[in-house]
Amino acid sequence: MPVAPRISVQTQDFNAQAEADLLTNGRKDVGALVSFTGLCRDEAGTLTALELEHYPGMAEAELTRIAEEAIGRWPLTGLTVIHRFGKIPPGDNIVLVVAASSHRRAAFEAADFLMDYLKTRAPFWKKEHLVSGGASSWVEARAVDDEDAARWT
Amino acid sequence: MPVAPRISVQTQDFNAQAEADLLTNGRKDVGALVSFTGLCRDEAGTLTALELEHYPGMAEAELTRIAEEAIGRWPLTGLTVIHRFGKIPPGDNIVLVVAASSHRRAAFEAADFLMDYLKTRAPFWKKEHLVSGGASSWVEARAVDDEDAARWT
Amino acid sequence: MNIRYFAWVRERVGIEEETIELPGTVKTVSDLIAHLKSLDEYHASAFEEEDAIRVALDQVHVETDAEIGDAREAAFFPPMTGG
Amino acid sequence: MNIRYFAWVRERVGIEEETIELPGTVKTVSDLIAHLKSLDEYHASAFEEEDAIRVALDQVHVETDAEIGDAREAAFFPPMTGG
Repeated sequence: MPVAPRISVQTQDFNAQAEADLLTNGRKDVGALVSFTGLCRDEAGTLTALELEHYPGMAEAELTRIAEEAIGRWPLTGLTVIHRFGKIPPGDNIVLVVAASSHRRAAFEAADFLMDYLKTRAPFWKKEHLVSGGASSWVEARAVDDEDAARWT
Repeated sequence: MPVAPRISVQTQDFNAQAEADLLTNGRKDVGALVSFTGLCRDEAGTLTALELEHYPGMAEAELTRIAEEAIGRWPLTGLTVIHRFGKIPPGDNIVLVVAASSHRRAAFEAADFLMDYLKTRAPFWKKEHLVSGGASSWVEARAVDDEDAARWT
Repeated sequence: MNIRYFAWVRERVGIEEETIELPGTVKTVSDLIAHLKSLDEYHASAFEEEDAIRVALDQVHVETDAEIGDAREAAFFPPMTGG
Repeated sequence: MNIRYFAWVRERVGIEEETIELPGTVKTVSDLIAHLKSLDEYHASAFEEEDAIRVALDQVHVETDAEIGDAREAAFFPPMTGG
């Protein structure tokens, strides 16, 4: 039976260790666990926060579709995707993907695939709020994200 | 200045979250963190433990060389490698790699590379101890690990 | 039909959500976009760069040549930038 | 020279570590392996499948045609199975 992914779209922060433990505790069939954490970055020191807007309902539905696609492609023992929304200050967590499998290559590829598809298909949009108080602006989609996603087709 | 990797070869368990926090706390330049945990697997229920033998001194030196190779190849903001030795029961952690970067592709590739090279180059050997009490035996190296490592040359 | 807007599409239209009676001539997403553009200058401005806009019908991504069929909700938004 | 053995190589030789005077004819790792095989049946058994054995000089991987030079420690072991 294929595993059921755990999907959450939430404002509060997540705990990557607790999520990993949910996929491994009490089991002996997990040989590899790959965890990806995406954080709010601000090297230039110009941001007060990124504001994440999402499409409630579709965000969960699309993340579930992407997760199920990954489960169909790789022999996973567990898969968790958490995406935050709302205002997120620099240094804070935005997204978490945890993929567990008997085998390391499956766990790596599933997590990598999931992030590529999430970037281009999950209905979230980032707006930058500036320290300067200037007009906040929407982050533009990058062509490289489409290229990354195209690696899996 | 290139980052200095954190390398540890130890008997005690590690905490993946604490290691990730060391690479992200108080920083705003980390956009992506990829963590790989390798666990002792025993789907058939035949093992009491894996015993990890290592070459003290060379294990640390070789992990450092592999980590520095990764730091030379990808723009990382931090890199941690922890490998345990001694008897490890099924379900417990064996190895941890955490790669942090501004960019997700660098973090994924560095962690993936590091595990491939670690598998084929770091001086650790696994011996299986059996529930049956039968003769314990050394795990054989797998050709697929050499193929995985060859992807990076 | 329920219409939702997100990110800068929402800001240009000036509303998050509206309910619209579709003329019988609106069969595809393209037809719907043409109809919305005709409503007022805000809609027209939001859909000015039509290629930059993505569409979902009942929360599933579709192309602009998709038939609207029995869909109850259409959503318009820029390319996604989550993750 | 200090010689170390690991995993099943160690078990076959029967010791973890030994110090050996190298004859002047031993220049390369291959020469060293030939010399070790000549010591007794345990060494001979350990190096029976020579292709299955990996070597490090002063804790750095080398091939069997490597010159021993000033190396102070040689180690012999099977292919690694960590991770």
